[in-house]
Amino acid sequence: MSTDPHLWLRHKARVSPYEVAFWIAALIVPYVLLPKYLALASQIAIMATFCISLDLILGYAGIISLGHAAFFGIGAYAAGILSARGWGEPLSGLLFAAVVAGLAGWIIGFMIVRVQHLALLMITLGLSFLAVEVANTFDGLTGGADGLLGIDTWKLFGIWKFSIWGHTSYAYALGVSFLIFLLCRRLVHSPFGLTLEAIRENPQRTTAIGVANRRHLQWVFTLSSSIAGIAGAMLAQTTKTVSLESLGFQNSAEIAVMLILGGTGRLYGAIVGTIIFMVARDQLSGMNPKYWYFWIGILLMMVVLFMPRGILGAMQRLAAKMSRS
Amino acid sequence: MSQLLAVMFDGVAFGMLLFLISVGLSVTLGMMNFTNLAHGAFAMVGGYVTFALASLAGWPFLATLPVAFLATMAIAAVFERLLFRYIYETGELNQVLFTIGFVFTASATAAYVFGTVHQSVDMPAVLTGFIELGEIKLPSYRLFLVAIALVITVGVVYGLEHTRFGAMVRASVDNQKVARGLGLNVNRIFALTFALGSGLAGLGGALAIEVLGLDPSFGFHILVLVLIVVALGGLGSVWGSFVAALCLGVFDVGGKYFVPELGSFLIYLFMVALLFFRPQGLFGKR
Amino acid sequence: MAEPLLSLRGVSAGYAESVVLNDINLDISEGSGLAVLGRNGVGKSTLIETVMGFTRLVSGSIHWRGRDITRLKPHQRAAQGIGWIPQERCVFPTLTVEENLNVVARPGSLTAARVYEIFPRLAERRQNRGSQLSGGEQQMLAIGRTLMTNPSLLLLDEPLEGLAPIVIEELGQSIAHMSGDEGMTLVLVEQHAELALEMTREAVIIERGRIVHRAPAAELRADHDTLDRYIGLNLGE
Amino acid sequence: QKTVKIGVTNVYSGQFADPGAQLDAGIKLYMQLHGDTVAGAKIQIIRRDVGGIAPPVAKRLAEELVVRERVDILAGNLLTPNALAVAGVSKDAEKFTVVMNAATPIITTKSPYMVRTSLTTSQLNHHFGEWVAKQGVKNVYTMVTNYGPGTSSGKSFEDAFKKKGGKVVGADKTPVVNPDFSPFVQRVAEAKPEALYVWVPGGTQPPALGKALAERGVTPANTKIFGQGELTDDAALEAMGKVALGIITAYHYNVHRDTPLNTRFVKAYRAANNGRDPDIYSIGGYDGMHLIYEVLKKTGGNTSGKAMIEAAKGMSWESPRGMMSIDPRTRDVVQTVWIREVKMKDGKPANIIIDHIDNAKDPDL
Amino acid sequence: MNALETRKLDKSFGNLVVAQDISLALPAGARHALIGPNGAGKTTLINLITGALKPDAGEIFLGGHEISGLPGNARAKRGLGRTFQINTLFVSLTPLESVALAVCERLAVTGKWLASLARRRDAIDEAFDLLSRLGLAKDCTKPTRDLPYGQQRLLEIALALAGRPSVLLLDEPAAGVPTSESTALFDAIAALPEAISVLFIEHDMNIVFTFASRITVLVQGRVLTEGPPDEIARSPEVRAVYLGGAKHG
Ligand SMILES: Nc1ncnc2c1ncn2[C@@H]1O[C@H](COP(=O)(O)OP(=O)(O)OP(=O)(O)O)[C@@H](O)[C@H]1O
Ligand SMILES: Nc1ncnc2c1ncn2[C@@H]1O[C@H](COP(=O)(O)OP(=O)(O)OP(=O)(O)O)[C@@H](O)[C@H]1O
Ligand SMILES: [Mg+2]
Ligand SMILES: [Mg+2]
Repeated sequence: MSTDPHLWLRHKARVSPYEVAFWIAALIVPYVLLPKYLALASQIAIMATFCISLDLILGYAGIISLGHAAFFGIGAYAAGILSARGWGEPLSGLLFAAVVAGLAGWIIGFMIVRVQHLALLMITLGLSFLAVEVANTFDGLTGGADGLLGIDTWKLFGIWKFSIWGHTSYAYALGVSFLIFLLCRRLVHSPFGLTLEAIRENPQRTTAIGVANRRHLQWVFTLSSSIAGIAGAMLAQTTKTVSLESLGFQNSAEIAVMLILGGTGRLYGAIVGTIIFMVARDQLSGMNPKYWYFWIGILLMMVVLFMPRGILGAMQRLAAKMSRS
Repeated sequence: MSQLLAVMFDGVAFGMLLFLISVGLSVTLGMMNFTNLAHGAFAMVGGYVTFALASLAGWPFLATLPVAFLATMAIAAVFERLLFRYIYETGELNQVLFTIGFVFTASATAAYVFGTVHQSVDMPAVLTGFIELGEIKLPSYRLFLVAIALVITVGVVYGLEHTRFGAMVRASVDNQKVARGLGLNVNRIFALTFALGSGLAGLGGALAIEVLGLDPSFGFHILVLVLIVVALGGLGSVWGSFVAALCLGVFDVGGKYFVPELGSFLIYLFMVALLFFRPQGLFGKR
Repeated sequence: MAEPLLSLRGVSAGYAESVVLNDINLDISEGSGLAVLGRNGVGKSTLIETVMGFTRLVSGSIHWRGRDITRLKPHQRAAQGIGWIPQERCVFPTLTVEENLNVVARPGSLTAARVYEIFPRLAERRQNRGSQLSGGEQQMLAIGRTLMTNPSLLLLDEPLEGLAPIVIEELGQSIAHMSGDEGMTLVLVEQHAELALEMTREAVIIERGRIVHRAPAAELRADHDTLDRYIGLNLGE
Repeated sequence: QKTVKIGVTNVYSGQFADPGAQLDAGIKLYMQLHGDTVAGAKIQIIRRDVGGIAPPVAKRLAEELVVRERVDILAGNLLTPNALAVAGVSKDAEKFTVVMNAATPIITTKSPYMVRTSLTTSQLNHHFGEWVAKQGVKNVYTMVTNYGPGTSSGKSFEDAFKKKGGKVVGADKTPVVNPDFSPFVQRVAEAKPEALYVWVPGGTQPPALGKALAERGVTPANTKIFGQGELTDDAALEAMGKVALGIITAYHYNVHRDTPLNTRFVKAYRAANNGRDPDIYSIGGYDGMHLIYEVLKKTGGNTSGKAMIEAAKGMSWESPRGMMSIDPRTRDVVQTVWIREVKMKDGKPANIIIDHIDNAKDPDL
Repeated sequence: MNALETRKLDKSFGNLVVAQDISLALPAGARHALIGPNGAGKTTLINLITGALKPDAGEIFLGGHEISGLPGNARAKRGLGRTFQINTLFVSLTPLESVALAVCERLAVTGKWLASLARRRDAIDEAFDLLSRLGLAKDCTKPTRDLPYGQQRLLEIALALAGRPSVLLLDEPAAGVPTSESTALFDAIAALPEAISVLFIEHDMNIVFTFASRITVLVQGRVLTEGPPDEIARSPEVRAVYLGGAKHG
C-alpha cells in the first residue's frame, strides 16, 4: 500500500475517466438519443443542482434539513417576480435569485448553526412551512395559491428561445448545473470541504483545534441556499411557473429522498439519485398513473435493504471489488 | 369567561388528539430512536381496520378500537421481522428513505383496496352531541379523547418508560453492540417495542378518523403534526409528548381564537421558537 | 483434567474484509486466570470480541463447557455466563448509574449493593446519567455493570485504564476475591503487564494475530527477555 | 382509422387523488356511454399524474404529451396552478384544451385554445351574494379557507353582497390544513351575526366544519348559514344531521336533481363506480368529454386548435347539471346556479332546490 | 509571566461541586501533572480552561491575557492545545486528513473553499512528519475508526501537537498505550520546545514521577496540595486518598 500522503490525496481528488464519460453522456444522450425527453432531462438537471446543494450541507457538513425547498422556492420567486415585473433576462435572473436566496440562507443560518439533530430537522421543516405561509399571505407579490403569473423568459443570450421542445432549456440547465457542480467539486476537495466533514464528525474536536464551527457552517449554508436558489430560478425560468409548493415540505422531502437514494457526501450521489428517482417516477407514473408510487416505495425500500450507502455507494463497492479481483 | 373555558377545553381536546396520534411515534422514534416516518402508515392501518369493521362489517365503533390496536400491532410485528429490523442500525437517513418508501407503498395499497374516497365511521349515540356543564357545552367525543389519552399516558409512562423494560430499550438504543454483549436480546426488545408503538399508532389512527377523516394520504397528512409533538416533547419521553401535545393544542386553538390572522403560522412559530431555545425538547433524554 | 470452561479451536477471525486472528488455540479451565498481552493492534480486543461473537469467524470453533457455541448470538453467550467489559467502556449514556447496573442484572451473588461496595464512588453518583460521569467513574461502571450479570467467565479488556492507583488496588483485591473464593474465571487484557501477571495464573502473548508465547504468569513475570521482545517492556531499568 | 389522442393531466395520487379519481370517472363514463369513436376517429386517452399542486410537473407533462405522445387535445386540469401551467403549453403548441375542473376565473384568458366545462368561483359566489342580499339579509360574517379558491370565492361573494347594500360584520380565514375549526366557530358564535357565509374545500373539511358548527350551536335555527355546495355534500350532511336543516348553498350541480338525464347519469355512474355518487369533478370530466365529442363532430375530425376552438365557441347543450353553454367571447362556461336549502326528504336531510339563476356568467371576465 | 494561570475557578453541577477556588499557575516550560481520585474534577478543570465548560466564577489567563470570555476555538487559536480522555476523533476521516486539517487551521486556510487540499504541500508534509514521529505513518490513510485503540490514542496527541500550542493540556494521554510506547510518547512530549508548557492528567504514577516537575493533587474539586514529586510521593494525605499502598512509590 502506498503511504505517500501527496499521492494518496491527489488520487482522492483526481478526475476519473468515468466522470468525463458521464458528463459527455449527459450532453449527448438527451440531444441525440432521447430528444423527446428533453423537458424531463432539463428538470432532472435542475433538480440535480438542487440536490447537490443539499448534499453540501447534509452530506458534507451534516446539517440535516427538511426545509431546503424554502431556498429553492425563494430563488424561484426571486427570478419569477423579476421576470413578471419586466426583466426576463435569464442569466441576470439567476444571479439575482442566487443573491436573494443566499441572503435568506445567511440570515436563517444564524439560527441553523446553533441546533442539531431532531431539533434542526424540525426547525428547518417549520421554517419552510412558515415560508409557504408568508408567500401565501403576500399574494399580491407572489400570486398566492394560484401561482405566480406573467413570467416571461427572454431568449438566452438574446439568441435562443425557450420553446416547448426543450433544446434551449436543457442546454441552459445542463450548462449551469455543470458549472455549479465544478464549483462544488472544488469546494469538497478544499481545506474548507475537509473542515466541514470534520465538523460533521466531531464538532467538539474541531473546536479544540481552533475551528470556528459556526462560521464555517453558516458560510456553507449560505452557499448551499444560494445554489438551491439558482436551481429554483432555473425551474421558474424554464417552466415559466412558480407555485407555493416549490417552497414546501413535499419538495424538501423529495429532494432529500433523491439524495439519500443516490448516496450522501459524494456529489455524484445527488446526481445519480435525482436521475434514478425522476426517471423512475416518469416511467412508472406513465405506465400506471394511479398506483405508480407503490413501485417507488418498493424501490426506496429495496435500496435501503440492499444498498445502505445509496446507489452510488453500492456501485463504488462493486467497482472496488472488481478492481481487486 | 365561559367562552374562554370552552376555548381552553377545545385546546385541551385538540392537544389530546395530537397526543393520541403521536404517542406511538414517541415510542418508536422517541424511545427506540428509530426515525419512523412510517408511523402515519400504521396509523392509517388502524384507521382502516376500524373503518372496515365499523362501516363495512357493522361493528360498534368502540368494539373496533381494541382490534385496531391489536391488528396493527400484529401487522407491524410481521413487517418488523421481515423488514424493519434490518434498518435499525443503518442510520437515520436510511431510515427516512425506507420508511418513506413504506408509506408510499402502504398508501398505494390502501388506495387500491379502499379507493381514494374520504371515509368516515358512524359514532355511537353516546359519543355524539355534547354534555352541558353550566353554560359550557363539552362535546362528548372530545371528552372521550381526553379520557383515553389520560389512560394511555398512565399506561405507557408507567408501563414502559419507568420500568426495567424501558431501560432495556434505551440501553439497546444507546449501544446495541454492548447491550447484546451484556445479554440483552436486542432483537426481541426492539420487535416488542416497535409492535407496541405501531399498535398505539393504529389506535390513534382509529380515534382520529372522526376528526381528521381517513383516506390513503392519511399517513403523510399527520406526519408533520406528529413529528412536531414528539420533537417538542423530547426524545425518549412519552410524558414529554403528552405535555407538548397539550401545550400545542391549547396554544394553537387559543391562538386561532385570539389572533385568527396568524392561524396557520402559530403551530410552526411555536415549534421553531421552542426548539431554538430548548433543542432537546421539553423533557428530552437524548 | 476437567473439561475446559472455554476453548477456542483453530479460530481465525476478523472484520468485514480483514482477517486479524490466525489459528488461535486456547483452553481456559474453570477458576483460572489468563492474561492476554501484546502490543497495540495485535488483536487482543479482537480475540475477546470473537469469544463474544462480534467478529466474523473465518474458521475454527468455540466451545463453552464442552458445548459448541460458535453459532450462538452474543446475547446468548452472555446468558451462558460470559461477561464482557468492552475496552472503550461504553456505558449507556442516557441511563443513570443505577439503571446501567440493573438493566443487565441476572440473579446471583453479585448485586448492585455489592458493586457499590466495590466502587463507593458509584454509589455517590447513583442518579447521574452515564454521560455525566468522569472517565474513571465510567470505567468503574463498565466493570460493575458486567459484574451484575453474574458471569462465570469475565473478559476484561484493559479494565484498569484511567483508574486511580488506590482504586486499582482495591479492584485487584475484589477481583482476586471473586476469582479465588467465588470461582470466577478471568481473561485479562492489559497493557500493564506487571499488574496483569499479578492477577492471573497463566499468560499468553499475541503478536500479529497469533499466540506466540504461553507460560505460567509467575514464570513470565520473571522472563524479562520475552516480555522485552514482544511487548517492549524495559523492566530491567 | 384515425385516432384522436387526448392527453389528460390530472392528479391521481396524494392529497388530491380523490377529486382526480372522480374527474377521471366522469371521463370514463362518458366514453363508456358514447363509445370511443367519434367523427370516424378513435379516441385514445393518455393519462398523466401531476401528483398534486405542481405546475412545473404539469407543464412538463403537457409538453411531453405534445412532444412525445403527439396528442391532439389537452384535458383534465384539476387544479388551478397546474391548469395555468398547461395554458402556456396550450398556447404555444396551439392545442385545444379543456379545463375540466380548475375554477379560478383567469385561467381561460391564458390561452386562446382553452375552454372550461366546470365552473368559476366568482360565477357561483357573485350570483349567490346578490341572491342573499335580495333575500333581505343585511349583515354577514364570512369564514373562508386561506388560499386562492377560498379567498377569491369569499371576495366575489362579499363584493356582490356589499354592492346590494349588505354589510360584512366579520371575516376570518382558516388555515388550509385545518384539523380543528372550533376556535373559529367559537368566534362566530360570540359575534352572533345575522348570517354566516363559509367556504371550505371539499373532502374532510365540510363534515369537520359541520360538526364544529353543530357542537357550538351555530345552526340555521339562530344564524342563517350560506356556503358553496361542498358545505352540504352527503358526508357533511350525515355528520351534521338535523342541525343542518336550513343551510343554503349555491352549486352548479346537484346529484339528486330529478331530471331524466341526470337520473340516468347518476345511475350509470353508480353502476360503474361501486355505488359511489358523482360530484362536481365527475360532471366536469363528463361534460368536458361531451364538449370534445361534439366539437370533433362539428369539425369532422379536424383537431387543429383553431378549428376546434371555433367550433366550441357558443356551443350549448343539456347536461345532467342543466343547460350549459360556452361563452363565445370568453370561452368560459355559462350555466345555471342552483340555490339549495337543506330540508327533510324521505326522512333524511337533503339539498332541495329553492331557486336558480340561469345563464350565469362569470361577472369579471 | 505565567504561560497559563487560573484564578479562583468555581464550577458545580447542581449541588455537586467539581471545582472550587482553583488557582493554578504554569510557568513557561512547565511539566505539570494533575492527579487525584476518579471524579475529583480533573477533566472538568481542563474543560473549564479550554472553554468546553463555563465556570461559575473565576478567571483564566493565557500568556498574561485573560481568555475567560473567549469561545473554545479562539482559545485554541491562541495556543491552547488539548487531548481528550475519551477519544474524540474524526472516525471516518483518515489520520492524515485529520492532522492535515489541524495544520491547515493553524495556517488559517480552512476557510479557503476554492483552493485544493492536495496542493497544500506544506500542510501535508507537516502532518505526515508528525504522524511518522508518533509511529502512525503506516496506517495514516485508513479510516480512523479501523485503527486499534492504542493508535487512536496517539492520534489524539498528534491532533493536539499539530496546532503547535504554547500550552498543552493532556487528559490521560497514555491510557491505552502500552507502557513501552507511553514512555516513547512522553519522551516525545519532553522533547517539545522548552517554551511549551504541559499540564497532564495521568493515573500511572511511574509516568507522573518520571516526567512531572510539579504535581497538583485535586480532591473533590479542591486543590489538596501542590509540590515537587518527591514531596507529593511522601505525603501521607495523598497516599490515603489517592496512591494507596506502597506500590507506586
Ligand atoms: N472494526 C474494525 N474494522 C476493521 N479492522 C479493525 C476493526 N477493529 C480493529 N481492526 C483491526 O484489527 C487489528 C487488531 O485490533 P485490536 O483492536 O484487536 O487490537 P488490540 O490488540 O486490542 O490493540 P489495543 O491494544 O490498541 O487495544 C488492528 O489492525 C485494527 O486495525
Ligand atoms: N454534566 C455533568 N453533570 C453532572 N455531573 C457531572 C457532569 N460531568 C461530570 N460530572 C461529575 O463531576 C465529577 C468530576 O468529573 P471529572 O470528569 O472532572 O473527573 P476526573 O477528575 O477527570 O476523574 P477521572 O480520573 O475519573 O477521569 C464527577 O463526579 C462526575 O460524575
Ligand atoms: Mg484493544
Ligand atoms: Mg477525567
